[in-house]
Amino acid sequence: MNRLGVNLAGLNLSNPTMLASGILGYSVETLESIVEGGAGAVVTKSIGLEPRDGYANPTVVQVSCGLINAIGLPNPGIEEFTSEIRAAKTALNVPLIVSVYGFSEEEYATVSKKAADAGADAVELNVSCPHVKETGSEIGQSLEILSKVVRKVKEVMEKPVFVKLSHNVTNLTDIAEVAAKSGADALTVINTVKAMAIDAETAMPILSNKRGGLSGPAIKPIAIRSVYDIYERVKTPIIGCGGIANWRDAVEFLLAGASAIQIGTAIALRGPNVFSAITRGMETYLKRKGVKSVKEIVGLSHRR
Amino acid sequence: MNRLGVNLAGLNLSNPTMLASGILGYSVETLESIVEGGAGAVVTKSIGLEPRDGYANPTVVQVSCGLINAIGLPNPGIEEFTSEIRAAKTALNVPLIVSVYGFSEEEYATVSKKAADAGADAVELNVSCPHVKETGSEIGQSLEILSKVVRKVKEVMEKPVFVKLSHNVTNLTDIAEVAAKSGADALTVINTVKAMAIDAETAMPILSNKRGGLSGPAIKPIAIRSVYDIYERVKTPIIGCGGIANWRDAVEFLLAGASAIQIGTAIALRGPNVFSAITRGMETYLKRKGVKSVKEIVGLSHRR
Amino acid sequence: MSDYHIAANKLRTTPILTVETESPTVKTFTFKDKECSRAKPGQFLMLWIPGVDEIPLSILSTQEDGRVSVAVKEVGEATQALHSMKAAEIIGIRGPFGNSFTEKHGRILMVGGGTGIAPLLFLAKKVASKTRKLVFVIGAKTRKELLFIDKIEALCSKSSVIATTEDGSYGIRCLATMPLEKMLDEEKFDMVYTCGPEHMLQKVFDLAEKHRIPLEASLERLMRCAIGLCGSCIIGRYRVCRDGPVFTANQLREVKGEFGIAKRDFNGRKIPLE
Amino acid sequence: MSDYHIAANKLRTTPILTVETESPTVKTFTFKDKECSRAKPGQFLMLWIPGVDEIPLSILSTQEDGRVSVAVKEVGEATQALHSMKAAEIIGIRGPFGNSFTEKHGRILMVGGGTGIAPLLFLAKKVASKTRKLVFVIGAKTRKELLFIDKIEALCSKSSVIATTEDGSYGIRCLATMPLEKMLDEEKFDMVYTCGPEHMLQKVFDLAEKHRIPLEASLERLMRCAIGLCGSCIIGRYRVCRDGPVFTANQLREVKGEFGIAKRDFNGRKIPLE
Ligand SMILES: Cc1cc2nc3c(=O)[nH]c(=O)nc-3n(C[C@H](O)[C@H](O)[C@H](O)COP(=O)(O)OP(=O)(O)OC[C@H]3O[C@@H](n4cnc5c(N)ncnc54)[C@H](O)[C@@H]3O)c2cc1C
Ligand SMILES: Cc1cc2nc3c(=O)[nH]c(=O)nc-3n(C[C@H](O)[C@H](O)[C@H](O)COP(=O)(O)OP(=O)(O)OC[C@H]3O[C@@H](n4cnc5c(N)ncnc54)[C@H](O)[C@@H]3O)c2cc1C
Ligand SMILES: Cc1cc2nc3c(=O)[nH]c(=O)nc-3n(C[C@H](O)[C@H](O)[C@H](O)COP(=O)(O)O)c2cc1C
Ligand SMILES: Cc1cc2nc3c(=O)[nH]c(=O)nc-3n(C[C@H](O)[C@H](O)[C@H](O)COP(=O)(O)O)c2cc1C
Ligand code: FES
Ligand code: FES
Repeated sequence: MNRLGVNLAGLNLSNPTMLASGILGYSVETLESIVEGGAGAVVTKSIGLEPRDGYANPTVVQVSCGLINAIGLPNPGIEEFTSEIRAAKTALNVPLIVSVYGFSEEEYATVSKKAADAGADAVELNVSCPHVKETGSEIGQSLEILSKVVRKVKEVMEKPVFVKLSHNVTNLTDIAEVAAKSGADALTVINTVKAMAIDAETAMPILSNKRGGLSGPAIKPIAIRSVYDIYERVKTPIIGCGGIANWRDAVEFLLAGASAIQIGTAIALRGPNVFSAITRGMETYLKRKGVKSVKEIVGLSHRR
Repeated sequence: MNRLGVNLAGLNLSNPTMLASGILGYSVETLESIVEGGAGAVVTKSIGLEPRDGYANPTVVQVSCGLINAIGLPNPGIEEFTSEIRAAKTALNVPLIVSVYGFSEEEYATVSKKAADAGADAVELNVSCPHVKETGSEIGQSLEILSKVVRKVKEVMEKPVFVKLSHNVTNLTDIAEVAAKSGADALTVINTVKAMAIDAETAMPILSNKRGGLSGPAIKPIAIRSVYDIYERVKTPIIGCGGIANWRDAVEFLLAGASAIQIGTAIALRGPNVFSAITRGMETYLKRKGVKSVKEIVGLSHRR
Repeated sequence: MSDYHIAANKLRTTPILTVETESPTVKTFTFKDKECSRAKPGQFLMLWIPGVDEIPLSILSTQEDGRVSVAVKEVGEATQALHSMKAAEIIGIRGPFGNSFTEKHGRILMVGGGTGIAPLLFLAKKVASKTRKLVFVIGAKTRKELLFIDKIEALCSKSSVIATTEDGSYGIRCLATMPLEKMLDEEKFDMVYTCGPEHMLQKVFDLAEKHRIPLEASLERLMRCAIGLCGSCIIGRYRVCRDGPVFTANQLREVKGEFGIAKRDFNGRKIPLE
Repeated sequence: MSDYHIAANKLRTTPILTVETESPTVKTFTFKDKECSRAKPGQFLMLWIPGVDEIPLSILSTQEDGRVSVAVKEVGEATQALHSMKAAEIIGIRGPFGNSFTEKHGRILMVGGGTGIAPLLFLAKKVASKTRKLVFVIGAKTRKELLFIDKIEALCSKSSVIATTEDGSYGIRCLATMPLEKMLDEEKFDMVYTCGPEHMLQKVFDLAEKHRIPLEASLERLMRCAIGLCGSCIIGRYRVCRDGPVFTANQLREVKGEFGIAKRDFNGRKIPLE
């Protein structure tokens, strides 16, 4: 019996840990090393319609308890990436989720369909990119645009569609509800948090893009709250993400309402084996508590 | 010549460090100890129309690089507090700002007026409380309600009105602009960030209120980004707040666009003398850089 | 790494190891906690009763293996909930917090009332073998509530332990402060340590002042953050959680408008001590 | 305190102390940085040229007083901007990053090309006095670009330094790999260390394979995070910034489809090495 197995929107994961998007997710070989490290599923780097070079360096800067990145979604574009998806599908024995971004509903739909056709088991929509570049506001911030994007993608493909939400909104739970009603099969919560670093000596923003997104332990309490709030509002499975570094963090996200969790920044120090370390810790915890399946603890902190 | 003096919306501060609201801000004596510690101005605990007991313990929980609190705005109510304001006005030789919260425009106006009449040099509107308790959404999240509140307060008093903004919104810069247009004399940026902590062993939220606000170093990059963004949008002076623990942090906020800064959580470890330590560090920095007045570095990181 | 070490006071959860009944209203709870096992006499911890409350408790004793004990009197909802808990049930701990008693080795007088005896017993254990003299005055309402009398008698020579009860069911029938008046007229002391109800502390303080004996008293106030931020626990300019809970006679003189007279309510208002 | 020590690699800013011209295209920059002054040969740092770029550079030397030097060749925008900087101007540093060369003490052969000589010189300084034999082959396009030749000659006996230039303006007129073929037929070595253009590395690798000599080669790839997260620097399953930049012959065999053949472009696409 596998205490840790979960069924996530139809995908079977041998354990609830997943690689977060943007972390080593370019190539089959690195995805393989993550799977060997123990991940129950992997999400690729976000892929768009056209190739993108991303921003100039510095693209990553370390701060207390986390890091800020503004890599700028570098990716080879979906045409080039389909061969990587095909190869990954053959090489990996865990679900492969392709992260997709776009600047319009059509782009999301086109890229998602190509990813699915190439073998992706699901897509994760990264809706944190500006829909009108001039205003800089994001697709995931507008209930209407988000709804259109999700519906459009659902129209063109049968496989599960995950939607990755950003915390940088007034009404996170409304947004989660709209995503769910529009057909999202799971919600990934949360992406990085808007942040920035300035150097005192040079009086300059450090990142070439000036603004970036905060990840790592600093955002864990923010992510937990987001998962907790959304769990009270929607029935759609939640994938917790943000600052998870050890089994205890992972368990806290499950108790808050996540059915699975994603890990990004923690790989910087603990390497790909962070997945098996966390999985082992979770298993010991479940045994100690006499719990037969990890599913039983999902949302447990909401009981009264 | 005082390199560190600033004029903040008409108030003269001998240095740009201020006590953040909610930290030891109940009594004349503790405010005095903060002033002795070197603060250039002090903000009281948020005061409402009626006394409030706040939430049951646990009300504060430590996390990596910060803490989460849900104290629940305990305060003796403005009637009782006016005597404290009067006494503080006599005892303190720095500007005294009274933080005010309310559940309607009228409440904000009434409390603000009473505070000003009792001697407060300015009020700071804490607009992070629910305006309709059932929905739990906040005054500071709605452009219309925020505008009404600020206008109403400005109508009934002549002294400067600061508005303290929360980061938990989609359109922070829009909100800042509305506050400014409605007459805010300064913007305090930011309040705590929505967060939560769950204990894995008991599977329970730790805070009695379950949800709380994150403060401390974890939120510094978020606060810097907020100040930076708002500085590009409005001309109103900004008071930076969030995770400041040393002079370098303080300088970073000034470079981002803050005219003054507030300190809260850092007092937990460094005590009231954190103010003079930071002030000394800033002075050395300014000397080293050959800068005559701290005002010259406000917003300096925006130059191209 | 970080400018803050507050994370060192992160809440951790741990099972109760043993529960002992000390009196009809007091139980001693023992659990493992590395941080608190390094606490000094006078320091306190915050104990989380999951789903109920988090309350400040003085540390009663520590062991090298990491065990820590607190003595808890049942007075209201939280302490009642705690009293109903058994070994293996889980509690949360933050701390140790606050300052501690200075450890003097001359002629020492300790005056404890109620659960205020806990930190004094911890202190007595540390200093007993080194002091020139150690007199321990303890008081309670009634015999059954005289805490740790056997342990104290084992530490001090029996003649140096003076027990008082308000109903006369054990020792002298009087308040704990009564025997002090005569004692201080007759004997010389280098230091008075006291902990218990604030009215008692104030009485002891007055006597020590009169006889010009240095004093340290441990105070109680409403605690929320316990790390010196929220202002719930203030007395005068002091934060009881950080600058206290142990205060010297000098400090108490500074706050004489509040000491023994007033405390802060949940809403921060000054109210009379009950 | 925290699970992450990544903050140990926080960017810090520091003034340039000295700038020395090594060749028409290479300058050495020296600055103070405690962390990097503890680096091992083969490790690199990320150098921020404020407002311009952040680039990976091998550590050339370290001093006990915290001074660190890097040798930088002007090849594009960032290196040009850096070359125009003077002492007292401020740069940012993150690191040290990556693994390092193993320090063997037998019969050692080092083969360096261009600025790839920098980490080898650092290594040679560490091991020179302990090795049984140390032969250093260095190559450049022309005499003026032969870096650190005097320092290397001072470290090794002069006869053990073999310089090559493509135009024959100094030493032998050939590629650095040319003299190796004969040398490896005649002499025995326990280890080959190499750093430089990847085509050169591949040649050296092939020769070492043929003669069954263990090898370590330091690779270059596009770097962004430098902490093993972003995937910009991958070769096969390895992250050059974390698992490298130094790779053993065994590892290079695993990635022979890419080593000397392909790298990742800014957008993550595999493209031919120029
Ligand atoms: C530094 C310090 C050390 C203490 N050490 C001990 C000890 O060793 N043993 C012991 O039995 N008691 C001790 N107390 C007192 C103990 O904290 C209270 O008895 C307990 O909080 C009462 O909680 P309750 O819910 O049972 O009572 P209620 O009267 O229902 O209290 C409700 C709430 O009021 C607050 N409260 C009530 N009384 C006090 C008090 N005296 N001090 C602080 N907060 C209070 C608490 O926040 C509590 O949650 C100490 C208090 C302080 C400040
Ligand atoms: C581990 C490592 C160690 C290095 N050590 C040294 C050294 O000691 N001395 C030295 O002179 N050079 C070294 N390099 C190469 C150096 O980083 C590049 O020459 C430099 O980044 C070129 O920047 P540019 O803007 O001047 O050139 P451009 O060609 O304009 O480069 C534009 C961008 O491309 C990237 N880039 C270009 N070439 C390289 C490259 N070879 N490696 C990585 N990124 C590159 C950079 O991100 C740069 O910002 C090292 C590279 C790596 C990976
Ligand atoms: C270097 C880096 C690159 C990232 N790239 C992406 C991306 O391409 N798409 C995306 O949806 N999220 C991206 N993220 C966000 C992560 O997937 C994750 O949501 C976030 O980092 C929080 O998790 P963590 O604290 O475990 O890292 C990136 C994060 C980092 C640190
Ligand atoms: C214990 C505590 C109580 C607080 N109470 C208030 C309050 O009453 N009103 C308010 O506007 N902000 C309150 N805050 C928020 C602080 O004023 C400040 O905005 C926030 O903590 C970020 O700054 P810091 O990281 O320096 O603490 C409180 C913060 C803490 C930690
Ligand atoms: S309990 Fe918060 S300051 Fe003492
Ligand atoms: S540079 Fe990011 S993984 Fe190596």
